[in-house]
Formats: sequence, structure tokens, C-alpha cells
Amino acid sequence: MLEAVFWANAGIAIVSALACITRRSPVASALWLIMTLFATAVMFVLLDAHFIAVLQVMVYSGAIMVLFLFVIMLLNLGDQSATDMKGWFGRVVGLALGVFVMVELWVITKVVPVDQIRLPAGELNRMTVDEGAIAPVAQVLYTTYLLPFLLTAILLLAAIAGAVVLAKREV
Amino acid sequence: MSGFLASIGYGQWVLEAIMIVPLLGALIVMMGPSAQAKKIALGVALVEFVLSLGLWWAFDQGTALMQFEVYHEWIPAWGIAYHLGIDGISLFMVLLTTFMMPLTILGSWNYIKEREGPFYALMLVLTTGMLGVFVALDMFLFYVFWEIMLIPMYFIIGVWGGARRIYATIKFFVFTFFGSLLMLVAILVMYYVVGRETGEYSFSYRHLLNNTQYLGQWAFWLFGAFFLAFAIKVPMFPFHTWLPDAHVEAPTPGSVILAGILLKMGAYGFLRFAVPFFPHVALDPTVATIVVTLAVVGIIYGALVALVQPDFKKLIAYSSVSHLGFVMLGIWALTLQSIQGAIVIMINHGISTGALFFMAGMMYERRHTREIADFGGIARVVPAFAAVLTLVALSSIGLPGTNGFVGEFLVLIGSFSQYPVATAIATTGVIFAAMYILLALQRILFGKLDNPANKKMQDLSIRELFVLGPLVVCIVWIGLYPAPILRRVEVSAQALVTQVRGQLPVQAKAIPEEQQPLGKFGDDK
Amino acid sequence: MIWLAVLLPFLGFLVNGWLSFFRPDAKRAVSVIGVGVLVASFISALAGVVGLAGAVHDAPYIVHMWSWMPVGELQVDLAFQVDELSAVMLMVVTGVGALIHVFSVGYMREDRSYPRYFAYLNLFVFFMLVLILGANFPVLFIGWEGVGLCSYLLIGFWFDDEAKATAGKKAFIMNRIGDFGLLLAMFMIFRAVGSLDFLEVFDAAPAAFVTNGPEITLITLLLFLGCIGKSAQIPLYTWLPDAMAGPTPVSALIHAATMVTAGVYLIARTNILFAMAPVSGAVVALVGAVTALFAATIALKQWDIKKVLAYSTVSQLGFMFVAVGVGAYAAGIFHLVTHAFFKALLFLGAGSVIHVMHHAYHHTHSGEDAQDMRNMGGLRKFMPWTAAVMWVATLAIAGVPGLSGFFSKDQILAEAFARGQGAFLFYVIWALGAVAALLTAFYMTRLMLYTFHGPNRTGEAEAKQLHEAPWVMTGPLVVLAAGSALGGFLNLPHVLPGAGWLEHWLKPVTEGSVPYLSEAHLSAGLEWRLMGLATLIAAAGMIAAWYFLKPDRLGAAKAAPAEAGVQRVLLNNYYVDELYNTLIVRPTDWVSRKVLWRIIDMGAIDGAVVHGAAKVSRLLGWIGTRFQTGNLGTYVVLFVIGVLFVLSAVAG
Amino acid sequence: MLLGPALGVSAILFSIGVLGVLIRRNAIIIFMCVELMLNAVNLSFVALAQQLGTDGQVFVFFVMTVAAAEAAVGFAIIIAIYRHKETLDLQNLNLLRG
Amino acid sequence: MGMVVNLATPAGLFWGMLPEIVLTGWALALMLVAGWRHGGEEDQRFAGQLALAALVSTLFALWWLWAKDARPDGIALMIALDGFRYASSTIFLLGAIMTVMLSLGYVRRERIHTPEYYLLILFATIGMMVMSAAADLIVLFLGLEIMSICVYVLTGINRRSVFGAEAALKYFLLGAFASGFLIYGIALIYGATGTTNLTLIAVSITNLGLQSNGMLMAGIGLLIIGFAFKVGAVPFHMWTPDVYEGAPTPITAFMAAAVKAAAFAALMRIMVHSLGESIGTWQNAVWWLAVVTMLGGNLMALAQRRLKRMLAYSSIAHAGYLLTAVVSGTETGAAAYLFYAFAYTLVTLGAFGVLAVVGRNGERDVRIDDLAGLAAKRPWLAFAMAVFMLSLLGFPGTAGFMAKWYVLMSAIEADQWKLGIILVLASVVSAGYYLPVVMEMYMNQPITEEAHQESVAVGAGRWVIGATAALLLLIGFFPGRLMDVSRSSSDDLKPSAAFTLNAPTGPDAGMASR
Repeated sequence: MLEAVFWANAGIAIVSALACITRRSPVASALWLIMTLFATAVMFVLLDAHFIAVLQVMVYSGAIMVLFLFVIMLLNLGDQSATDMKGWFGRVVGLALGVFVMVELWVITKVVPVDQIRLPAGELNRMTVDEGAIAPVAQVLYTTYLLPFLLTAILLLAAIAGAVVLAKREV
Repeated sequence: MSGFLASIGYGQWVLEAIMIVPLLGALIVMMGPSAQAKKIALGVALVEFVLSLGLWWAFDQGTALMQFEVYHEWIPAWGIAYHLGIDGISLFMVLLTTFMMPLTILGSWNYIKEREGPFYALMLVLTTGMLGVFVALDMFLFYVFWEIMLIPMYFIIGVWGGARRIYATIKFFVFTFFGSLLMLVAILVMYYVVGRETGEYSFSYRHLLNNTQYLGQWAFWLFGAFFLAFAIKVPMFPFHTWLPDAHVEAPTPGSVILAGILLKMGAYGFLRFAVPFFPHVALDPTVATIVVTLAVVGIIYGALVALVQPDFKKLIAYSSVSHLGFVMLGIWALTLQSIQGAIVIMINHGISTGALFFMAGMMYERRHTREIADFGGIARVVPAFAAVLTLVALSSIGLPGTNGFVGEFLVLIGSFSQYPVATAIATTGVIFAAMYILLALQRILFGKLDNPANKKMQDLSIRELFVLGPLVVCIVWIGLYPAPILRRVEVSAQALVTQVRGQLPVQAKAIPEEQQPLGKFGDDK
Repeated sequence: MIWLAVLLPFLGFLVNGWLSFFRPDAKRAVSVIGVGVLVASFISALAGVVGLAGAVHDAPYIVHMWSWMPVGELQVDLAFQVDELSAVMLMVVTGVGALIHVFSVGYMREDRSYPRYFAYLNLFVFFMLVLILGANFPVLFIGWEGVGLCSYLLIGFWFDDEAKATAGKKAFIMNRIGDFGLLLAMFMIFRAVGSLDFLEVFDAAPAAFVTNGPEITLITLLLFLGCIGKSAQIPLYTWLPDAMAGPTPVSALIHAATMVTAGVYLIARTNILFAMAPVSGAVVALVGAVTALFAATIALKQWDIKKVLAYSTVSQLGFMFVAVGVGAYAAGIFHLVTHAFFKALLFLGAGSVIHVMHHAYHHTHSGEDAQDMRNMGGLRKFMPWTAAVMWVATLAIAGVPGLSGFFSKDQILAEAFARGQGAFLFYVIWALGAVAALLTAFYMTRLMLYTFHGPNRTGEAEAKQLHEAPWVMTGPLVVLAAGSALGGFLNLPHVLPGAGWLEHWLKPVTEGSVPYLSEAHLSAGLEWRLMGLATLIAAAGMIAAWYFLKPDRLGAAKAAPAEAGVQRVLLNNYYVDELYNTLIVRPTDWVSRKVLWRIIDMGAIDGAVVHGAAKVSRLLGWIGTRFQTGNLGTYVVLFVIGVLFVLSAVAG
Repeated sequence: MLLGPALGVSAILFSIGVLGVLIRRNAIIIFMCVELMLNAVNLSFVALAQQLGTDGQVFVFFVMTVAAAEAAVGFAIIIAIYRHKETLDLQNLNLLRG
Repeated sequence: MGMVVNLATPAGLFWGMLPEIVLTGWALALMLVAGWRHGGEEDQRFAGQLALAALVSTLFALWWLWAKDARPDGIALMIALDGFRYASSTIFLLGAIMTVMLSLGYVRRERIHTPEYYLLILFATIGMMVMSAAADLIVLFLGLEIMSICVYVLTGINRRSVFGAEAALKYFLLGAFASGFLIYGIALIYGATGTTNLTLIAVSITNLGLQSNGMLMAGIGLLIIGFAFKVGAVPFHMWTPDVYEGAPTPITAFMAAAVKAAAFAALMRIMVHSLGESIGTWQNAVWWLAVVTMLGGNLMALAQRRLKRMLAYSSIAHAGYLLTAVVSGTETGAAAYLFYAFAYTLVTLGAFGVLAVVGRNGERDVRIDDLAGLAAKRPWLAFAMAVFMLSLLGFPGTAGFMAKWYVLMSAIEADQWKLGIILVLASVVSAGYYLPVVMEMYMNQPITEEAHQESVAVGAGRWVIGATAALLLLIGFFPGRLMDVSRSSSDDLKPSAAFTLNAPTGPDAGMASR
């Protein structure tokens, strides 16, 4: 059952991703990307990452993609009729390379983690049941990963400052 | 004399002094007024010469050990030290350098008309650099000096040179740089190979020399790198093509230094490093055949190409290729006579070719051309010039009684027992030398004085006589009485021959302590 | 005392050289010094020789100056060796040299480079003395090359004339080719013996070499190569005729009497080595004989008076080599001495003729050739002294009995003939020599006829200017004439009383070689018959010349018809110069210029490798930057290619 | 259980993102493709987290933050370039080259 | 051992991150000031001075920590406290300081009146320091992103310049693209080893025998790709010339020196510390990258006539030399990196400083020929530039030589002598474009009489040029001290045997040590 749902969503994600990179209109691309993100969120849930799935929907699909659409609209790119795809040569080269990357990644990532470092089966699911969806993540985030967490603050601050300075209209 | 030198502790400070004096001089020259630059520089160079002259007496000709050693830690973590010393082989390279420098400065008196301060400062820096190459006893230090004197030379050619100076400088630089960088890799490989075997990581020349047996299979490749670096500098055929361009474009003092001293560094490198470090490779029949062949080809080839040069400086440049071929032959024959001969040729070539370049410069100063065809019959108007040029030319072709003969004769007679056929072919070089030099002499000095511009040529001035006079004296003196030089070189040359030949019969065998020609590292410190 | 004899000319050179720069007009001082040092040198040499003769000696007298090249086993001293052989040479060089110096005072009087001339001449004598006195090969070599240098300087003395400068150069280079052999011989000797001192080498030679072995043969052949160059034998003889470009006294001194005989001296000096290598000896003799004949044929048809004498010199040197080649060292030296007298005399005589001719043409500003015999004729009327002494010399060289040349030449031929019993080759050599002697008599008579006899062809105006040369020039001629006439008594044939003085004198030098030489003895009868034959030959040559040549019918040079056929070939020296030019000189130049310089140096090394590497680097760089399109698409494509590359590298 | 498949899907999605970058010329769409790649990485993290512990999920959190920050700066840059050039077609943005 | 810091406690974290915290504090202060005072030239200079003060005080904080020789208690979690960090952070800070000094004059001339300019430099510096300090791949990634984002913006900060905008866009898109590979690599390494802690990765690899684990190899490969992009290795270098050309010159210098150094610091730490034992998996890849980068950078630089672009390509070549140090995978390599980065920072700042002086408005078009005769008009400037060029060339007597020598030593020590030979051959090629600069300055005449009239280094920029040139020469002749520091700073970069043998592995390893 779970596997069926996973595979269905995997299919959706892949198809939407393909659609995303092939649609003419940026708006359509953006929407297809959102579709991929949603399908991925479902897979997150299936992989016992409930909190992350929520974040995925809220932050990614919600915030970031809205930003995309917003900018597309702002720059009035929505109705662009001419495709921005490369010519056939570029597409063939791109396709070939993309396929190669895929094959290569596929070949060398088939290995799964060795047994010694794996949690007992269903451990994460049990933790979610025991502690709720957020606590296991939060536990780690605010203790072990406190420093990176703080760094994200600096990251966002820098990004804000940068975005402001670039987007300011006056010169 | 030696008593007096001992009383002032000459041996302790002389190397430090001759290394630092030119640098200080360069500073003063830079700081001082440009108009006084040449006078200060000349003074410094003379002081330097006088300082170094004491080596003649203070040098102990009874030992092959390094003398006048200077040792300071430099980068102790890597076993790099500022370690200097002189033996019979380097003694005359040092003296040649300090001898040529005042003359060169005097010779550039009127030739250099702009940016005099920097020019003379560079000349003085160059002095230290060249001396450093000859006295360094640490491979790292040697490499630094080896490279660093490229820079003053590069500027001297590039700033004060002729029309195609840019091309010439970059060619000169890149050729040398190419070879020396490979040598750098080789030095490092030696450092690690020897370090791993002995547990002592050091760039000390002695340390490496005493442990060459550990190099094993590496030796061949290491030798190749050293060979390339030195062969380019010498220059050996077919690595010589930078030389004519550099010589032609360089200002007179540049050419003089280049021919007089810089080329010796390659030969010195062979004598000091390439051959003693890798005796098995150097004397390997195949390698020796190749080197000797190249040397002989260089002798003939340089002479033949010199024969057809329309440009006097180019002719001299190619003649250098020919002369240095004799040096290489002598080094590779590795007999006492041939090694000593090679060293004498190195000295001679500095003196004779230096003088030739001076005279080419004097011609250029007067007529602003170096084309042989633009001259002719000038012996009538400049008899003193003609006389000196003839003498120098005769020295260059090795007329007995001049210095040129002593060197060539010793090399050839020493080499004959090792490579009779090659020596026989090399000996034909004396014929070709006569051909090109006499042809040039004839075209420049003799014939009809038909070019009106030549009729107003001035004969040698007093200053120019002072430049050429010491060289002429040396030509005759070394030609007739080279024994003092030979005696000072003998023990070191013998030690070299013994050391290299001594390693030959048995592969990879440590030399017994008492046979080692050089003291062990740091004994006396 | 001997060192004084050497030093004085050198001092003369220094002083005269100094004067040539700073007091070029001080001709009187130059004359005094230039001649004075020679005379003083002669006197001191004479004193030395007399001392040597008087001493009871069993070894040569060695003067060590200083250690020259002490390198391990090789110990070369600057040392002089005085023995019987060098004593003879010493006398010839200083004696004839002094006479020629005196002659030069008159001959060069009007030259603007007078001091320079004497400086060179003094220097030459110095080097010649070093050559003959050197106690080892390298010191000999100093003199050997030094005289070459002076020859070069003096041939090109009037260097404004391109041709003269070229002639000097040619002489030097050809000499150098010979020196190459000498050098190699030295190397081989050193390798075999471990020394280059004459005494040590000659002492060690019997033990060090195998008689008739390849090593000694090669050494001697190489030594002979040196002699070929210096003494102008086939194939390196062509410089000597050209060397006539120098002032005539120079031709007399250097290119007739002294320097060119150095080769003969060297073989005589190293007689033991040659004796041990009979093959080399035969080669020497054969080359000498062939050269003698060959040069004589060319001399037949030369018009330039000095050229005739030059080829004659080459020919006579050939005789000397026949002598030393067959092992008759004393005979060779004997001919050397007599030849010095009569050939110097001939040259100096020719010099006075030329001097006078030149003077005459100079006076009328005529561009005629002062040396062409076709412009002379009947000069005996104007210059009786000169004509008379030159007749003495001509008769001597032609081999008229009683005169010096008769005895020396006859001795050589006799010695060669004597060896004929051992090997037929020597009969051939003898025959060649005999024919050459015949031709000698012919061409010398021809020279005298055309120059001094018949009508005068100089020209109306010029003839008025013709007169006898001044006493300072004729004086030496007379002295030399005496030498030419009486020199034969130095070494009379065995069949005459008081025979073989010179041979006896040279015994200490040559006796080492005696054991190796084949016994060659002529019976007295045969010797008499050979002498008779020689007389016949001389007479035949002279009479033939007298009979066939008609000086009366000869026209002046400018009116002379072009030569044809064999005559033209002879006139042009068998076109040997042209042959050398085509076969050696021009190919060398072409190869050097086109192949070595243009193709290998500039093309292959510089062009292909050096510039090629630079260009390839730039091209690669340029190609690399072509990907830098500014277009992000390209960058991404390369990026992804890089990704594949890295992943493969990691996986593989 | 689903680790292998999830990693595979992740690889495919990542490759599609790369492919998108390769074949598109519009700056915004290329940027979207980069987001797609990041999303694929997130899937890997989450899949691995199921086996290795919640650390992986935390990493996803950080990646999202980075994506957001990049988005902010990216859009600012895009707007800036749009002001100059009135286009986002990268083919027309090649003043700098060679 | 000096001060021991327990990084699991907030106090420990505070002390361990002191320099970064100091700098962040200053950055926040600057942000406030910028919000309050922005617009005029004066304000801009004030911001610059503030930034200078920030960086200098951070440097002192860092050195304080260094002097205390602070060491982590047990395995370094999240951040490392070791000499390598201190030394490399010092380099970034020095680079940033000099960048700010160069900028003071530059922004005035170019009328860039945005105080965020300095703010972003500070943030970028924080990112770099975090990168070199990171003992965890995630921290490293975040540091890298902080740095990158700031640099993207800095590239395009001159909003009047269309070149700047284009450069920023290219840099940003490719940078984000490369980040995707990097984070994917981190994910795979995490998957293979179960941890992102650098020490524990090493432990896992050794204890679990993961050397030929496919996922790990893929992860390493992707990680290398990410870094290769940041350091500008061929064929991931395509952004470098465009971005260097388009960015304001001091920022170009900053990117060439500090950004590159930071990326190398992180790469070096990972490769030596974490992956030193599994060198076989990645050495080949980096070897080839080093080769093509050295050759490619040098060859392409040969084709340039524009100075800034030429320096950009030359920086690619230098990345190749540094990759050579990485290939060795030894502590000597790390030490060589430190030395090299220091020397290269000096020379880059100096050279771009000269370029900024010579360039005037629209400096992207300064050609090599434009320097003709500089020596006659501005001898000291030309001298400094000559020193920089020779140092870049790696000529003895300059720090550049010692740096290259050190790199060569590390390569040959690791028996990579072939790479050494390629390195020196590439150096020979580089003579073909560094030397012409010197030649133009010294051996040619100025094109016009008026040339170089305005090329006067003023203020802080002059100090930067002078000081870097002097330091380069000084280090060139007396490198001993700096070499000792480099060596001692990196001699504990490999995880000590105590960790690799005894530390637990497994899902709880991280927790256990926590």
C-alpha cells in the first residue's frame, strides 16, 4: 500500500519535473514545479518526515514558489510566447548530458548504507509516535545543530541585506 | 701576503663581504644621484675585486675541501641553510666574476645613457647573484641564486637592449626558466629520496653528495632534469637558440656578462652538481655518447653557423656555442687534464669573448651598426682597435701563447684518451674557428676603407684601453703562464675525477669516509 | 745566450709595435732596431752554436724557462732545446733573416706602415726561433702557429687590398688544417707516452710503439699532415702561391727560406718516429716527389715572377720531403739550408726587380703589373748586379755542378735511388724527382731569360726609370749569392773528400732512427753515375729553355693573347683553387647558411620547436577561450561535462 | 524499505533539474531547475534520515533556508539585470566573454 | 595543550566561535549604522572605517584564541579549534582588511555609495571563517552559502554597471547550480557514513571499511565538483573570467584571494582530515582536475590582452597549483596551502590594487599595453607590479616562489612527481603572460605623454600595494617564520589515531559524543 502511494507520487514528481523543464511559459513551469514539490512532500510523509513535509508545503511550495510567480508577474514574463528552450542542438546536447548524469548517479548510488550505522527498522516511525512529529527534529536542531541554526540567521540576514541593496531603485 | 690576510681574519669574512658589498653598493647607487651612479658602481666593483683578490693568496691549494665557508641557518625546518664555500673549481669563477664586473661597468660608461641609476644597481645585484651561484653549497640556495640573477639580466637586456629586445628577453627567460624549474623538481626529489634513506632531510650539497648512492633508479631522471637546466644555460646544441638573440639584443655590458659569466654557470653546474651527483648516469655509455656527441656537434655547428653570420655579435654568440662545446667535452671526458682544461676555457671564454663583445660594443657606439658588412678597412683609421681586436680574436681561436690555446689543448689532450674519435672531430673546431674569426676580422678590419662613415671612426679612448688592457694582459698571461691557475684548480679537479670515477665500478656502494673528497656536513661548525 | 737570441726579436717586435702606433715616422729608429735585433740575435745564436760545437756533449742543452701547463701527468715546460739540428736551423733563420731584414730596409723604405712591417718581421723571427728551439711539442706548436700568424699578418700586410687580406686568411686556414693533424698527433703521443717532451718521447718511443704498427703510423701521418699544411705540399699547397701577395722580402724569408721548411724540420726532429713507421716515410717521400713534379709543371707556365718562384718553392720543398721521407734526414736539412740561400736570393732578386719595376710604373702612373715577366725583359742592362747574383742562384737551383743546389738535390735523389733496391716505389720517387729537376732547370732558365734577357718590354717612358736597386738591397744579395755558391760544401757527397760534414754534425739527432732504417748504400760508381745524370738533367733543362723560348717574340702583358689548352690549365694551377672552391668552400658556406643556420637553427629548433611550442600554447589558449562565449548555456554544458568527468574519475 | 527507491527517484529528479539547467535559457526557469535539484537532494536526506536518524531531516531544514536565501538574492539580481537589459534570456547576456 | 573548550556547552561554543561572534556583532552594528547613515561619500567612508575596525578587532579575537591554543574537548563537533582554522581565518581576515582598504578609494571614485558594500564584505568574511572552522559538513555548507550569497551581491553591487549585473547573474546561477551538487554530495556522504562530522566521517570510513563504497564515492565526487566550482577549477572555471571582469576590482581581488582561499581551506580540511585515509577514491579525480586547471588556466591566460581577465585566468592556474597541494592529501599539503594562500592573498590584493589605480573609470578595459612605460612615470607603482607579477610567476626572491616550492614539496613528498613536473611546465607557460606585463612597464615607452598622469595610488590603497609588495619580498627571502607557522598550524589536521581507532561508530555515535 505505502509503496504504491510512494510510486504514484514518484511518478507524479518525475512527470511534473519534466513538465516543469519543458513548458514554454514560466508560469506553467512554476506551477509544475509546485506540483513536484507537493508530490515530494507526500513522499516525505511516507519516509516518516512529517514535519519536513509540512515545511515543504509551507516554505517551499508556499513561500518560495509564490515568490517565483510574483517575480515572473512583476517582470511581466508570464505571457512570453517565444520559447526560451535552446535550439535543437542545445537540447540534444543537454539531453545527452542529463541522461549521462542520471545514469552515472543511478549507477553509483544504488548502494544503501551499511548495516552498522542503520537504526533499527521503524525506529523513526516509533519516535514520531512517541514524541510527536516535531520534537525529534527540534531536539536535534536546537542542541546538536544549534550552531548551524544560528548560522542560518546570519545567512538570511546577509541575503536580506543583499537583496535590499540590489533591488533598491535609487542608484 | 697570506700572512697578512690571515692576520686580518680574511678567510672568515671574505665570502660574507663579497656577497654583501654589491648589494650595499646597489642601494647606494639607487639612492645617490643618477649622474654619479656609474662612478659609485665602479668604485664598488673595484672594492669587490680587491676584496676577492685576496682569495688568490688565501686559497689553500693543497686541499679539495671547501674553504672560507659561511654557514647560517636559513630555513632550518627543511634543512635549508645559507651555506657558502669555495674550492678550486669555484675559486676562479668567483675571481672571474669580480674581475669582469669593474671592466663591464667601465665598458658601459658611455653606452648606457638613460636610467643610469637602476642600470648600475642591477649590475651590482647581478654580481651578488652570480657569485651566489658559484659559492652556494646548499641546493636550495643555489637554486635561488640560479634563478634570481635572471632578473637583473632580464631587465638589462629588456630595458637597455636593442630593437628586438622584448623577443630576446622572453626567449632568454623562458628557456632558462624551463630548464631550471625541472631542476627544481629534481632537487626536491633528491631531497626526499635521500631524506627517506638517511633520515636526515637536508638540502645541503654535501649531504646529498655523500648519499648519491641512494638515488638508485631515480638518478637517470634526476640527471635528465639537471642536464636540461645546465645544458640550456651552457648552452649546448640544440638548446642554444636563445643565445644569439639575447647576445645581439643585449647592451654591451649585458652581452659581456652573459658570455663572460652567465654561460659559465651551466658548465659550473655540470662540474659541481650534475656529474658528481649522478656519476653512473653521467658516465653511462649511452648518456656519455649523447652528451659528447652534442658537445662535438655544438663545436662544429656553432663554428659553421658563426661563419655565415652577418652580425658581429651573432657571430660571437655562435662562437660561444662552439667554445662551450669544448667545455662540455672536457667535463665529460673527466680526466684531470680535460677538467682543468674545461675550467681554463671557462675563464678564457669569459675574458676573450667578453673582450670581443666589448669591442663589438665599441664598434656599435661609433657606428651604430653591428653588421659586419658596414665595416671594412677600418684598421687604417683605428690601428689600436685593430691590434687589440686581432689579439683577442687570436685568443678566441686558440693561438698558442694566448689563453685560448691552453684551455683547448688541455681539454682535447685530456679527452683524447677517453673519446678519441670525438676529440678528433672536435679538434677540427680549431680550423672552423680560424675560418669564422679570420673572415670577420678581414671584413671588419681589412679591405678597402670605402664606407665614408668609417673614415671618421675614433680609435680607442683611454677609458676603453683601461677596459681592454686588463683583458689583454690576462690573455697573454694565461696563455704563457697558466700554472698558478692550474695548480689552484688541480686538487679539486683531481678530487672530482676521483670521486666520480671512484663510484663507477661498484654500483650503489657507500664511499669510505676517508675517501670522501668533501668534509661531512657541519663538521667544522 | 740562446734565450737572448729568442728574446731580442721579441723586444724588437715590442719596440717597433709601439713605434708603429706612436711614432710611425721614425723610420730610422725602426730600421736600427729591426735590423739590429736580428743581427744581435744572429751573433748570440752564433755564440751559442759555437759553444755547442765546442762542448763535449752527450745530451742536448735544455733551457727551462718556467712550467707552462702542469696538469697531473701532463707536465709541459716552456723550455728550449739546443742541439745540432736546431743549431743549423738557428743559423739559417737568424742569418738569412738578418740579411732579409737589411734588404727590407731598402725595399720597404717608402711604405707608410714601415714600423708595423718590421714589428711583424721581428715577431716572425721570434716565433720561428721558438719553433726550432722548442723542447717539446706544445712549445714547438707555439712557434708553429706563431709563424703562421706572422705569415698571415705579412701576407695581408697591405690589407687595403681585399685579395691580399684573403690570401693571408687562406694561408692561415690551410695551415690550421695541418695544425689539426699536428694537434692530434700530440694527443696520440701523449696517450701513448705520457709526455710531450722531445727527449722523453724519443727515448720512450722504441718501447711505447710497435714498429710499423698502426699507432705510430697514424701519429706520423698526422704529424705529416701538419707538415703538409706548413710546407705547402699536395693537397694543401695552394696557399703558398697566393702568399706572394705579401711584400717580397716576406716571401723570401717566410715563404721560401724559413717557415715553409718547418715541416721538414719537424720530420727531421721526430725522425725516430718516422723511422719506426716506414709506411709513413714512404707516404712522405711520395707526396714530396709528386708535389715536386706537380708544382714544377705549374711553374713552367707562370708569368708572375713571384709565382714562378712560389711554385718553385713548393717543388723544392717536395724534394726535401723526399729526403726526410726516405730517411735521409741530413740530406733534407742540407737541401733546406741550400734552398734557403738560393731561394732567398731569387726572391730578393725578384724583389729588387719588382721594386724597380714598381717604381717605374708608379712614376708614370701606369696600372701595369710590375710582377709580370712579360713586362720585363732585358733588365740585365739596367740591373747588372741583380742579374748576376740571380744567375748564380738559378744555376744553383738548376743543379749545375759545384753549386750548392747540385749537391743537395743530387744527394736526395741518390738516397731515394738507393732505397729503390728495397722497394720499387723509391725508384718511382727518384724518377719523379729527376723529372722535376729537369723542369726546374727549364723554368728557372725561362724566368731568367724573360726577365733579364731579350728586349725590354716595360714601356718607353718607364724604361727611363729603371735602374739598379740601392746597395742596401744588393748587399744582402751578394752575401746570399756567396752562400748559394758555396753552401754545397757543407755536405759533400761521399765520394768526395771531406764529405758529409753536415750529416756528421747531425748524427746525435738522427742516430736514434738508424736502427729502424733500412740499409741503403750506394756504390761509389753508382753515385758518380747519378751525379753525372743529374748534371745532364740540369744541362738538358737549361739548354731546352734556351732553345725553345724566344724572349724576343714575347709581347707585353696587356698585348698577350689568351692562353689555351694545356698552357691555360697550367697557368691556372690545374684549376685546383677552383676545385677546392667548388668542392669544399662553397658547399661549406652553403650548408652553414642554408642548412645549419636557416633550416636547423631558425627553422627546426627555433621555428618548429621553440616558436612552435609558443604558438601551440597560444593556439590552445585561444581555443580554450573560445568556450568562454559569455553565454551561460555553454558554461553549463562544460560544467556538466566536468561533472561526468569527475564522477567517472571517482568511480573508476 | 523505501530507501533505495527514494534515492533513485531523488537521482532522477536531480538529473531532471540538471537537464533543465542545460536546456533552458530563461534565468528564472534555470533558477527553478536549481530549486528542483535542491528538492531532489532533500528527498535523499529525508530518505536517509529514515535509516540514520533525524539529523537528515534537520539538514533538509537548512537546505530550505539556503534555498530561501538564494531565492531572495537571486530575484534581486534578476530584477537588477532586468532593469538594465529588459530581458532574462541568457543568450542576450554575453557582454562578458573571451 | 592550551585552553580546552567543551563545544557542547553554550559557553564553550561562545569561546570557540569568539572571532565569528565578534565579527557578527560588528556586522550588526554596521547594519544599524547603515540604516541610519547612508547615501553620502562621508557616510560611505565611515562605514568603511567601521568595517576596518570590525575586521581588525576580529583578527585580534582570533589571535587571542590562537595564542590560547584553544583545543576542543574530544572530537571537534560542528567547529574545529585548531591551528589550521586560525591560520586560514587569519588569511581571510587579512584579505578582507586589504579589500576594505582598497575599496575606500575605489568606491569613492566609482561612486558606490551603499554602506552594504562593507556589510556584505563582513558577512562574507564570517562565511569564510565558518567554512574554515567547520568540523561538520552542514556548517561548512552554511558558511559557504553565507559567503557565496554575499559575494553574488557584491559582484553586482555597482548598480550602474551592466557588466556587474551580468556577472552577478552568471555567478549566482552557476553558483546555485554548483551548490546543488555540493549539497547532494553531502547528502550521499551522510548516507554512506551516517554522519556529517568530519572526524566521524574519517572514523566511519576506517572502521566500516567504506573506502570503495559507491555512495561515498559518489558523494566525494559531487563534493569535489562543488568545490571545484568555487575554486574555479577547469572545467568549472567558466564563470571566473566573466565574474572577475564584471565585478568591482577590489571585490575581484577579494574573490580571487579570500573566497578561493576559503573554499580551499574547507576542501583541504575535508580531504586531509576526513578523507585522508580514503585518498585512493578521490586522488585520481583531483589529480586530473589539478592538471587540466593548471594547464588550462595558464594557456588561456596566454591568450588575454586585458589585464583583469588575464589575472582571472591566472587565478584559475593558481587554483590548479593549490589543487596540487590537495592531491598530496597530507598535512604538508595543508601547510603548503596555508603558505600559498597567504602569499597569493598578498599578491592578488596587491596586483588588483595596482589595477584599480591604473584603471580609473570603467577599469574592465585595461589592457596590458596600457601599462606601457609605467615604470618611467610611476616607478614605485611599476616596481610593486613587477614584484606581484614575479611572485605570481613563482620567481625566487618572492613569496610566490616559496609558496610554489612548498606546494611542490608537498606533491613530491607524496610521490606525485609527475604532477610536480606538470606544475613547473605550466609555470613556464605562465612566464609567457606575466612577463609581458613587466616588459610593457619597463621596456616600452608610454603611448602618450599624458599616460599614467592619473595613476596615483592614494590613501589606504597605497599602503596595501606597498605593504603587500614589501611583504612578498620579505617572505621571499625569509620564509622561515611563515613556514613554521604554516607547518605547525597544519600538523594536527589529520584526525589523531586515538579518534580513528577508538571512537564508536553507528547511529548513536553522534549522540554518544554529545
